[in-house]
Amino acid sequence: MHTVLLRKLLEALLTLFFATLIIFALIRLAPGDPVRLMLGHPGEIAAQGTSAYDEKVAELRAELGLDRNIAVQYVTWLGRLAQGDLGTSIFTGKQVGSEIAARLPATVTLSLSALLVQIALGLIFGMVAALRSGKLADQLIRVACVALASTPAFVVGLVALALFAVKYGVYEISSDFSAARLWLPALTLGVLGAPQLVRIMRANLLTEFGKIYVSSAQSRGLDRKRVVRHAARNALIPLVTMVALSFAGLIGGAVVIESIFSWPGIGKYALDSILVKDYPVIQGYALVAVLMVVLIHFLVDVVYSALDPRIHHKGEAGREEKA
Amino acid sequence: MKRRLNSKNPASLIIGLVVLAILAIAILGAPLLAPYDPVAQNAAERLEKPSEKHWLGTDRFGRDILSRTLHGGQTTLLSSLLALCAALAIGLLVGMAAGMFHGSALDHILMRIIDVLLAFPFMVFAMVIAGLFGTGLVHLLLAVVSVWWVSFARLTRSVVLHAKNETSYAAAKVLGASNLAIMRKELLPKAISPVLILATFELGTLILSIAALSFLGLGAQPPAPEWGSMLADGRAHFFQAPHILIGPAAFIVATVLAFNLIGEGLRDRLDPYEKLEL
Amino acid sequence: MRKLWSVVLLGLSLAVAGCSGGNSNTGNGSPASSSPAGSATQSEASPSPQASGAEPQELVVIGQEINASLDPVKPLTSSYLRNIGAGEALFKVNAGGEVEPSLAESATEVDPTTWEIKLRPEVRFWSGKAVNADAVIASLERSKSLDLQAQPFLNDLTITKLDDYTLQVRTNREHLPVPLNLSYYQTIIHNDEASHEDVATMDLTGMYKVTEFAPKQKMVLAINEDYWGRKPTIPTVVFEEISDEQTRVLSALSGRSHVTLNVPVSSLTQFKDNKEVYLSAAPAASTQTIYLNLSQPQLQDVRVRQALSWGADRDELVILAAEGQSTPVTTWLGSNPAYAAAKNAVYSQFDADKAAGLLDEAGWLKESDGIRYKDGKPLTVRLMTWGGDKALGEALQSQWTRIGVKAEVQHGDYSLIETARESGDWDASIEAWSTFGEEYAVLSGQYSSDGGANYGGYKDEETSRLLEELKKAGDPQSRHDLALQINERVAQQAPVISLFPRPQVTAVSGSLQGFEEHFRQFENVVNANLTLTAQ
Amino acid sequence: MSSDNRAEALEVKGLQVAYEQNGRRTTVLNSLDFKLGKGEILVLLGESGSGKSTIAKAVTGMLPPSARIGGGSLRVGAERIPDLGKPGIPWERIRGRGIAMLFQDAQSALNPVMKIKDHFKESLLYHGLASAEGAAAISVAMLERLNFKDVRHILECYPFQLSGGMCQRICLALALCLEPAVLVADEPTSALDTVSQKEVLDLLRKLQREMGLTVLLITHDIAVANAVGNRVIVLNKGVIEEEGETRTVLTRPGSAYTRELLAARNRIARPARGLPPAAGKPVLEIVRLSKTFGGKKRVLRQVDLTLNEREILGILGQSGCGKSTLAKCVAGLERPSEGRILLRGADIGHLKGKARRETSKRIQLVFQDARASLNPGRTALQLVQEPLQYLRIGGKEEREALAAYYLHEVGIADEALTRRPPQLSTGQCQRIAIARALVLRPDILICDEAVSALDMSVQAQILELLQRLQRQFGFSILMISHDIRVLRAFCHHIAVMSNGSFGERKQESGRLHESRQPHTQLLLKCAGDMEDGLV
Repeated sequence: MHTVLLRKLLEALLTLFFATLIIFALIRLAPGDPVRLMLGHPGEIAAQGTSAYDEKVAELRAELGLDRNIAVQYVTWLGRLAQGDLGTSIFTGKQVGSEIAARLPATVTLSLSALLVQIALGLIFGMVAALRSGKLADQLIRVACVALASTPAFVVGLVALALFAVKYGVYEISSDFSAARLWLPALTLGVLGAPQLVRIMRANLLTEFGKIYVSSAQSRGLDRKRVVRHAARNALIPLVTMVALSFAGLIGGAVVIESIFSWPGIGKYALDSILVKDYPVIQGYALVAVLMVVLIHFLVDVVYSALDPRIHHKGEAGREEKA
Repeated sequence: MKRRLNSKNPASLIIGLVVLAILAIAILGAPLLAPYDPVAQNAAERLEKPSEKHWLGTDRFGRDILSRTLHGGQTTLLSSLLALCAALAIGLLVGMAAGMFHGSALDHILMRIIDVLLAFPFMVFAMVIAGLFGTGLVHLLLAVVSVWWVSFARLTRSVVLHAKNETSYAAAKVLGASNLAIMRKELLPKAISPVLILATFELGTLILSIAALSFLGLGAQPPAPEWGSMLADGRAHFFQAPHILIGPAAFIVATVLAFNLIGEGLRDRLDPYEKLEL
Repeated sequence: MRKLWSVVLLGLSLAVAGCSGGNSNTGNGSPASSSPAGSATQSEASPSPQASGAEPQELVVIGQEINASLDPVKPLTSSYLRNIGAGEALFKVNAGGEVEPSLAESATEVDPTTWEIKLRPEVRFWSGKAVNADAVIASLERSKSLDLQAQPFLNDLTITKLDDYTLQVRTNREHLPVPLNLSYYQTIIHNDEASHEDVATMDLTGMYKVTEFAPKQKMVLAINEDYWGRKPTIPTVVFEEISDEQTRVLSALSGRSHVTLNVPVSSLTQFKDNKEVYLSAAPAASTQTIYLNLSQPQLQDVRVRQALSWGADRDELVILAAEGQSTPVTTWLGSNPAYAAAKNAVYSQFDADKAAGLLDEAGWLKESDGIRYKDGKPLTVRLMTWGGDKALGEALQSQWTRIGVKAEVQHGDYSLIETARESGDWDASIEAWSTFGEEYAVLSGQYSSDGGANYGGYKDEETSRLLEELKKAGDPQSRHDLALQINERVAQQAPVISLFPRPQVTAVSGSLQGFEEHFRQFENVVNANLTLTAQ
Repeated sequence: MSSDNRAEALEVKGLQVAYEQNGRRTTVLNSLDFKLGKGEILVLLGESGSGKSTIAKAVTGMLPPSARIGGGSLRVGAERIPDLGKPGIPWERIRGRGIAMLFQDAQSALNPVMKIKDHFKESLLYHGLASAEGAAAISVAMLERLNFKDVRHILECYPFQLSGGMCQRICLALALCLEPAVLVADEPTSALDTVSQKEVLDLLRKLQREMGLTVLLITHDIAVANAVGNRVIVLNKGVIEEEGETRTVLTRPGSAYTRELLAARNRIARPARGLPPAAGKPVLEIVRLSKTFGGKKRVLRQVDLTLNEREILGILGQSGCGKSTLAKCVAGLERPSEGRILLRGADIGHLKGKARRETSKRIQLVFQDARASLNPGRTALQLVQEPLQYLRIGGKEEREALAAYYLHEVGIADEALTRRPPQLSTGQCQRIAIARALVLRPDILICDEAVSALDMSVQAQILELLQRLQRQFGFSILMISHDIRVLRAFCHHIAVMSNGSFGERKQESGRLHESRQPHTQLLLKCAGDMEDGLV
């Protein structure tokens, strides 16, 4: 078993290396120079004569090491990364590591709770759609899923806010990260992400219904609920990968919901830093995002083999087939 | 409990095609059907609710939303379908290659690239492409395609891994088929249908991502009507004039529903043996 | 199976309610309320979440952005510290536009190039350290060296200590308004020995001390007990960043925030029937201006530039792009209250025929497709916009197209505009600079040949000569006339086209008394006589 | 279930079933009546398409949604269902305690993610036949009764860890725990190899003796009917051809159809000899061939084998003994871990790419599931041309001519040339597969269980076809099968394989009984017992 773990670790490192290399080069290709953007912010009065301005820019660029060629910058960044230092933000001057650490819990809690909502909705409506497949309930759920999947996130978010914060006043609009403020963004994000899981759950269930062990369970005189449970257990397994994918998507994609509910997560922080080309922060964020995905893939393997004995016994080959 | 085998229900395919036909007629016939010029501004009739004169109301510049939705359809659907097909093609190719040479170095590298792209903040990609190549819809589609093929590749790879265990694959190999021939004749037909179904769902998300990126300057430049940017612009007046969104949103839902119904109907039609439903 | 169905119904109703809640009554002309569609958010006396029985102890201020650091020399940080009452400068500008002493006691102009400023002996930093001449000089020196944006105000001054509580300021220009220069937020007085990185170690003089800070998220302040001036009554202030426009509006409507800055003009109707919140809409002293690139061939002919200005229907632009929350301005200084007279000088009102005439005169003849050509090439203007100016760009594009210009809008991120300026590959872009301040500094920054905001490369002897004269001008009256002349000259040469002052709307809760409207919104939001009554 | 003193355990009257596939309705059963006495094993004997499994599904309410029940009444024990066509039949009450069911593919009849013990616990607890602890005891007792050795270990296993035979016996135990009045078994042993098949059938007879078990057994295999049936019903296209005591029906058949069935079977019994093998000239030599999967599972252990020109060599072994892996290695589908495969002296074991594809001209393989090896979307003519296209042999017309010729040789009628697999019978599919394999004029044709999925009559036709083609084209055949009868009747020599190796050298098929290998003797004994009583 440990050789598999070792290989997985190596793969993870390779992915991380790929990611940091691409992001490092890519953001420098993007237009706009962070220092000029920071200094040149249209303030009160345009300074007359730009000589002082250019000196300051050059001075700051040297200070931040942005004037050295990319390769050197990359190596120094990697070197510092090895000691766990993600560098300091050009804009706030704060340690990127601590900034991300301060904001990551908010995004993870939001994504996790949204994921729970997604799974709950996915299972319930997926089950109903499969059991009533072809009937009215199935078509209704299909139309609702398609409608939800084609509705912009900000529509659902703003309507939820208008309803619960203004009309009924049960939700407080602020920028705190607190349990009292978690339920609405989590519910919104969950409802937005649910259609994907409903569709998969329905398809998997219908496939399992066609299998012989379901008829065999039926032939043992078991009632409908137990027979469905037999099929559901098998239908859940491929769902795990889907759930992992949507969780990875949440980490990146929750930006819109985070900004609407002013949820102090990493999504909003990343979006701001991307707009002002705060290189260290973008690099730190991308690193963490990729790390999360790699972690999730690892968890999927663990959960997979726990859920499906065939993989546990057949090892890697089994999982590949089930992917 | 009735066990629903993969029996054919033509209903979903027919309904899907009918809805798509109506949409196509409405959109392609936009120059004739649209009551007003989609671009002409009219300050007097700003933000009017849906009425006799303007069935879907008017936007902040007093432009008729129904006309803009019809004309916008051409740009949105054409471009997003184009982007989707490009992503589909790349996804299929990469997926098949990765699946075909499963376990080889190529497979590992492709999977690592897929992992990286999955985790990648799409925003950065879009920004870079806007910066390097400039704003506009074509460049947005470039950004979309460069990231969107990943989900298709993943799905194709898993279909190929399944297909490799089947007799038809072994038969082709024994009969002396080259890898390329096997891909074309055995793997592609099996992968097409599940990927097509996934594509129908991705269409909705794709159009919405055009809306999400318009503040970066990607997507159709004003005044061209386009569903995505109409949604984004409608956001500012969301509470004052929600009707701005209803036009484009309804058309997007109808389009995605149509493609989804067709996808489901096709799957039953195309692969009677198809067990893998996604 | 019954149980399953009940769960399903709950789920479905939740999703449906979620989707339709906001626009439930989009039916045309709902009888009950006369207000337009968005009345779903018409809130009766909605209970504000912390309707605590006792006198509410917390003033909540919501901004589009708050500072990213605590160090006053970091960009924009000092403006937020100033408006929330944490930081103070030697002088301040009151709502009427006059300069008043703040930390300083008084300022007298001894001779055309020297001023004496008397300090208040009783003023202490939060740490208790005395705010004497040495401390003030050290603070201003630190700002000058580290904060690029403080330099326009401090470069012309050399400050020396006469005695512990009097400063002598020598200016390299005659009759420089030293108090005005020392009223800007960039000249905020801070203890230069303290480290301004952390809440505990930062050291300012304001009526509120910072107790909690999360960069670009939230700042909490408490009353500074030994404040030198009149102490405020509200014990704590919470200053939060909510970057999403609609969410800010909803936070005001929900009654949670007492002061909500940067309310978007497109959401004003939502406040119409709301009795608890009133709006203070004072156009800012900064003009939405189109900067033209004079090195582009088609824009070198002044008649073309003037035609573009005549062809812009500013009244329609105010309605379409600012929801009517501003008034047209045809010259740049027009948005400054002190120069309101120049509001519609030169281009008195929208005149499409005059524009057409000018273009014909300049050789750009209209062809069948409605676009003007000159020796084969169409008259194209690519207008680059960013942030919230997309609608303004779209309206202009439509208006200019009507007079035969092939106008395109390229909306994108600010960095795209910067890169285009560096490469010179741009025609026009929209920005808004402040028109308030010392005339020479403001006008030279815009129109002198090496002005920081002179993007289009405008060089005009007449304007430069007038600027030199303004530099040496002594009394305020001659400065005022010279400024007007420059303003008119520039409007006439049209290197830029001024449109209207940027709208600026603040939502203030009815439960807050003592809020002072100020033409510089981010100036002093918090003042000593603010009081909160229970909801 | 109160036992009923009357003789019948199950009675079906007037059963009428049809299937509806996109518009077309095909009737399968037309007013069928039969009775099943208590403690009796009744065999429903018929070829595929005779409607025998439709009966099994009809009496357990497991017909697919496309089935339409025209009518028919069912009485089992005390339950009486007047009309099977009407909805709302309480199947949950009938299934399990009334009628239990065994399926053909036992391994996939058990939930892959559930342990064996949980299967027992669930059924017993649900039907209230035992408490949680009691369930464990009952399952142990039942498994021991069904000849399981270390029952504790079996209960902890998952289905995929057990062989087909074991799974079928577990399903039987599961069914018997519920003390059903009737056990309906649909082709319970056709997926098993001879040893496991015999074991299951012996068990059924033992349970009939000891517990008075009543069984309705559906099969296409005359030997199975002979081995276990008290009474036999011969079914052909939904109509009962003959019914009676097993011995009389199978030895002195009344109806012509039964006689035809028996004749077809006997044709296989008589060894029809092909060309005498050219002694001493080997075409294929396998030298010390081994194969391990995933580093742990050793499937082939140092296998040695030679195949001569024009020789038909049979490889006999139980499922899982490695015979298919050997076939795959020779055909190039798997790469051997060690050892060499010599084709006329040249090693083809480790060829890659182009070279490996060239060997396709020399070695061809025909699969067990013929239909699955053919692309459903192509016509017979197109299918046979596939290998020619893959290897770019000849032009378009030449390929078509070749294809038509070989299709004709394998006995496909002209009008079937343009039909696609879904419109062809399994037998026809196998003929096309053989034509496709021969079109390249291979030296060796490998048949991997090529006939075991076919009906008895079709089996005989295909084997005779292969013999004729072998005589006509002179290629060698490597025939892989678990069915000793087929190999003995068809091959010159037989090599017996068990867990990855051949016990001894290949032997004359006629003198197999002289083998000293215990495994071979066991196989012979099982096959022999199934035969006694038959002519």
